[in-house]
Amino acid sequence: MYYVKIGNKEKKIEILEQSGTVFDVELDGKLYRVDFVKAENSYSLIVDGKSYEIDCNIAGNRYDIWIRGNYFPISVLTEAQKRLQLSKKKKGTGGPQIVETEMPGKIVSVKKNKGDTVKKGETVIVLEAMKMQNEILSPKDGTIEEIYVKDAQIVEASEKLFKVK
Amino acid sequence: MYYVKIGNKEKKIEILEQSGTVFDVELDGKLYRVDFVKAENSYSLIVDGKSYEIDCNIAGNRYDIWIRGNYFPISVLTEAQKRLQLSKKKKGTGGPQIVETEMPGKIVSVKKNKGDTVKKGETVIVLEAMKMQNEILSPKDGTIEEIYVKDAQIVEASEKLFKVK
Amino acid sequence: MKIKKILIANRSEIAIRIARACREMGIKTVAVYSEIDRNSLHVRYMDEAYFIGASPASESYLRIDKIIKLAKKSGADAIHPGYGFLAENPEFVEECDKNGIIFIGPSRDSMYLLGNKTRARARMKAAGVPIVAGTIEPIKDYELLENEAEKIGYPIMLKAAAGGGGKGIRMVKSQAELKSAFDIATSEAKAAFGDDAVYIEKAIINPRHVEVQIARDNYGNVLWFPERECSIQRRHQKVLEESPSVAIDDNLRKRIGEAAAKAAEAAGYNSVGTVEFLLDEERNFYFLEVNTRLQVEHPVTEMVTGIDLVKLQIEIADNKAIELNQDDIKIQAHAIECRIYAEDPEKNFMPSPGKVVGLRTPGGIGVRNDNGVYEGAIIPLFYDPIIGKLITWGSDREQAIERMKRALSEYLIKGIKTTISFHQKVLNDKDFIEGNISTGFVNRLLETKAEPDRFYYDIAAISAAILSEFNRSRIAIGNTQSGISNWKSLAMKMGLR
Amino acid sequence: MKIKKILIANRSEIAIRIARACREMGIKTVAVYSEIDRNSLHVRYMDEAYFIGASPASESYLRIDKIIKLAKKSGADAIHPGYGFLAENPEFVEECDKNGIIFIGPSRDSMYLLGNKTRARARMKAAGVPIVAGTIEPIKDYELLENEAEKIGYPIMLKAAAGGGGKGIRMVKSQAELKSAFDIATSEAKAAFGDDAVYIEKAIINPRHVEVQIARDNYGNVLWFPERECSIQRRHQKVLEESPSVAIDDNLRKRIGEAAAKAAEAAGYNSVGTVEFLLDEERNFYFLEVNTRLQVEHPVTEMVTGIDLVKLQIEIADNKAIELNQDDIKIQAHAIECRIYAEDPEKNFMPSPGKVVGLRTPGGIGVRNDNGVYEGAIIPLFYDPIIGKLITWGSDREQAIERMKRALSEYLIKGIKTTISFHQKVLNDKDFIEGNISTGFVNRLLETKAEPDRFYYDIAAISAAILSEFNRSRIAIGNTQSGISNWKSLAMKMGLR
Repeated sequence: MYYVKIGNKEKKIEILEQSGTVFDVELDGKLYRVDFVKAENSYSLIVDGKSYEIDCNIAGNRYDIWIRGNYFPISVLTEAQKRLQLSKKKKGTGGPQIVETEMPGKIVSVKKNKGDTVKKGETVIVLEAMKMQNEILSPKDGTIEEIYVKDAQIVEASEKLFKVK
Repeated sequence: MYYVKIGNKEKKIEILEQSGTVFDVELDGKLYRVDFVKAENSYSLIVDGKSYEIDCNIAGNRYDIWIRGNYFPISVLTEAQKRLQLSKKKKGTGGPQIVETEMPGKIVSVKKNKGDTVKKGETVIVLEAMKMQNEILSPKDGTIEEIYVKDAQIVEASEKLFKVK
Repeated sequence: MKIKKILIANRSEIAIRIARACREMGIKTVAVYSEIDRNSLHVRYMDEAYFIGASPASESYLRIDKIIKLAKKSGADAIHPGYGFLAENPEFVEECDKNGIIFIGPSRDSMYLLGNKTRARARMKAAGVPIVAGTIEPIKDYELLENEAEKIGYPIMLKAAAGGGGKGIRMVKSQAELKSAFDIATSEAKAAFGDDAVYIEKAIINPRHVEVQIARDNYGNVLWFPERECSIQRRHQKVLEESPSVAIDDNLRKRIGEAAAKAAEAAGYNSVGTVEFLLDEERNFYFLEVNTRLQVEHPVTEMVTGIDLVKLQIEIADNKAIELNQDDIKIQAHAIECRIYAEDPEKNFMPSPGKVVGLRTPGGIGVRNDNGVYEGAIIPLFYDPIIGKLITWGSDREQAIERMKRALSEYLIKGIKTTISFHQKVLNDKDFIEGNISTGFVNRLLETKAEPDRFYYDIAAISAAILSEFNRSRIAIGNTQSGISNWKSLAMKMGLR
Repeated sequence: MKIKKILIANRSEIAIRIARACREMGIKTVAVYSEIDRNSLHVRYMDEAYFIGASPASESYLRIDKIIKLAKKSGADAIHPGYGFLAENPEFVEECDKNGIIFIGPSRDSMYLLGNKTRARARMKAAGVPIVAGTIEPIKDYELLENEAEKIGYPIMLKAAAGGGGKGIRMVKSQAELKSAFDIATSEAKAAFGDDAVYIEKAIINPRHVEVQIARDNYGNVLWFPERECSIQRRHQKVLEESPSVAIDDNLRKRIGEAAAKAAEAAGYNSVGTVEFLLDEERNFYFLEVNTRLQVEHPVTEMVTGIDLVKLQIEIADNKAIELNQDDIKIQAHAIECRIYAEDPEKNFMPSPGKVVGLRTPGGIGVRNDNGVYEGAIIPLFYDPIIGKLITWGSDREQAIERMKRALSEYLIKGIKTTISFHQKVLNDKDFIEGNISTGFVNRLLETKAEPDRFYYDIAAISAAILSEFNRSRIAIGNTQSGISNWKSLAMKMGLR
């Protein structure tokens, strides 16, 4: 069983059977027979005579899927991962949170210091890439516990920026 | 030292030094400083300010190189391989020779049987691919020692077809 | 529009070409595929896809029964045959008619008439369209043939009455060659077309192959388009086409165009199609045959007129009247098409099936790509070796040529051999550049062994040596993450730092 | 031709665009590249390539001294600046002049005049070209500004006198907003252009941004081209352009075209360039500024006129007289351009640098690709996020739109995010299809949250689950050659059997 999320909607998908390139899949109580094959950069699906070519970028649990120029950012969790996520959620967001870069870039300015109090939505760091400046905000009210970067530093995607508690 | 053959011409190439992406290469007594970098499907060379993009298919000692839509089939031998080739040549072509397919296809007809005598250039097998028939000829006068395929068989590239002695 | 869904009974680039027109017109598409074609581009491109049989065409793309059945199952209103396979098979048209499915092409009767060369010659002669001197009736008897040949005078062309696509054609230079040519031609014709009748035409010396695209609807409205020059042929198969022809001026263009329109009328033709002519050295033109389908070279006409011929073809099949007038068809400069075949020009154009492991298509101003493959596609050995068409447009012929050379220089297809390098040779040939071409051009070109380009020669050799060094050291140090891969990770790093 | 070798002082798609024209013209090309760009397409494409400095533009593509030095070293006769970087820097033109290198663009004086917005406005007013009501002289004093704003009436546009490319522009709706807007605008202008002077124009409500491509040679011959509609903008940056504009008829086309030609004359302009206008709701047009360079959207004009603007630009720089007459410039139907940016439209168009791990470009009839990347290319974070332009041509606007939707549906860029899906939204929008657009269109579109397409929704979800299953079982069985790879070898097998 997989928990698949597009936008705010979550769906449960079960892969019932596989035989060669053909998968029997259950989604929202509906059965699909999917012929699923791959080439270098993309996949071909035939579902009940309908044909789809999809492209996918995979990073962790994140599946970015394109179909005919339309884009679907999807996250997929297994049952175990889903349980873990639920138990985390129960604990709430009271714990410290580490904010990472979503894209590579150059740190233009670090607006806060270790120990500063911040409000949710307040700018902590300004990051520049491709001649555009992007403000990295605090995800919650709290105190800056750690700043991992400094002015003019070049960062890659998914690098830690700061921790807020 | 490499022995590089394009068409009927053979050249000796020595790679004198490598530093990062830069190679010092000697060809026909002339020195070249080559900045050589790779991306997915192709290579970029900068030689003394001149820029070339090349594409290469490698199969064994065979390097098929394309430069701006021009095609250069090249074979490369190391010194050891060259010596081996020379000693083979000295022995002459008296020994048995195995003829292989150059392309995949379907055997349309086998014209000779084991034990038949053949002349150089005589058709031994007819192979069909992409609606075109191709005659596979005997490379020399001799006797068919072995036929490895039969009518209507589908063969892949570099499969043995027959041996002639 | 009555047609809302079309089954495309074809594969590769022509199936994609048709599906593109459908997607732009809001028409749904249905693909059929053989076993080997499950992962081919046409299956991926269309809205629906159905398995049709084993890989050999006789078990899949030529199976009229299966195709009709799938058209009905999928609810397709019409079938487009593309070219090749069932495109010129009157029986297929008949089956479509019987099953209430629109066949996107001419009526069965018109196709039947034009499918037989002698029948077509007789009809054209009656209609006043000039034909090559020769016999009108099909011949099966050698004595009769010899008499006719004597009357016409050697050299003659001996052709299969039921032929097409350049098959079953041979030139006979004297009576001494006639008997053996007759024997071979009749047996070939029997094998290929199930009909051993032949006919003869006077051979034209250094002819140009020139053809006229026409369109005629169910209401008798007819259009002719500026001619295509198709003299660059190998084994009677076109390899490079252009429009217009350097040999034809406005006056002749109008005359040959109107003759083509007349031919279409005489045959009761009701689709897009092509009337082929030979042009002799004195600029006389002679009817050769009608191709009752879309042709590989149709894009050059689209490029110089701006008209989408596939769209027009579908509209005519949908019983629409042609809205354009003859005056709307104007030549806008010049276009050239190069057919990209999976063949090895270094080895007598041996087929080169396999996997496309890398693909980079040309781009920029005036360049059109009509591909049937993608990176990762398999080129099977079962079908025609054409994998794409490259078309350029220029404000004059010189610009179209320079642009084609530029586009070919950008084209990168890895994993299989293609005719790209051969096209470069054609485009750099002095006779071609000056327009001195006839159907014998390619043979002449192939005889002139060109020196490998010195400019790139050393670079190719050095590259091979360096790549060899990499392969060798990888083996030596037993590490698949050697030099080249390190550069890759370095490059990645560079990209992000 | 005096120009035999050109140094192209730029990168990415515009460098390739120019190099393509050169290759077709038989002109040799010289690339310059920064550290990060060693493996970029422009280096691979050109005949020569020289390292120019570290990755930041200020250390490479903006270094006039290094570029001039390399031009001399390589023996280049001319430099083409592309757009961006040094394209509108009069100092660069001066250095070229001093060193006897032809600058492919207008004269230094003409560029200097037009580079300053207030200077340009004054000149145009004197020449009788309509300008937007507002101040002519640059303003540095707040009191003066307030008085002028009062006279003109709110809302007003506050702009940097030295500005360009949409920078340093803000709308002020009432006097209450003026002071803070003034403070920000002057400090921004100072930082961006080294000049804190501003000026004001009366804000036009729901304006269209319409521009006219012009060409003028050293002999005073001038041509104007059919207008481009560029109202589809985000943050004052164009994202999608078309030609012609639905808002302009033949009469207005001629009037606005002639006004643009007059503007070129008034500025002593001697290259290809673009005169930008605003069009109000009553179809009055007002001079905005002149872009003294090639523009990103130049291909739509090439598609509807058949004229190669880069070739024309090089010929004018080579001191050739324009051979075309105004009557030769005719609109052939309709063209649209979509700019492909490496940005994530799902995340407020955040830049998306990285590596292009897969690339499949659209093809077929009426489609032009102007790419600056290839499979394996790195999109660095140092430069503009534009990675390509996709242009379609259609016999009318509807066909151009349908073709663009079709082409975008074929486009596959893997490894980075792009604006392709955003363009699909624009092209499917009712207002866009009906031509009801103004410069506020994109903001309006972004506010309407579209539902994800139900048709593909389930398929995307199922695909993700199946791919997840593969990844999971690969880990579980500790085998990198799991399912998918087996299929691959199966497919290989199928291809050859």
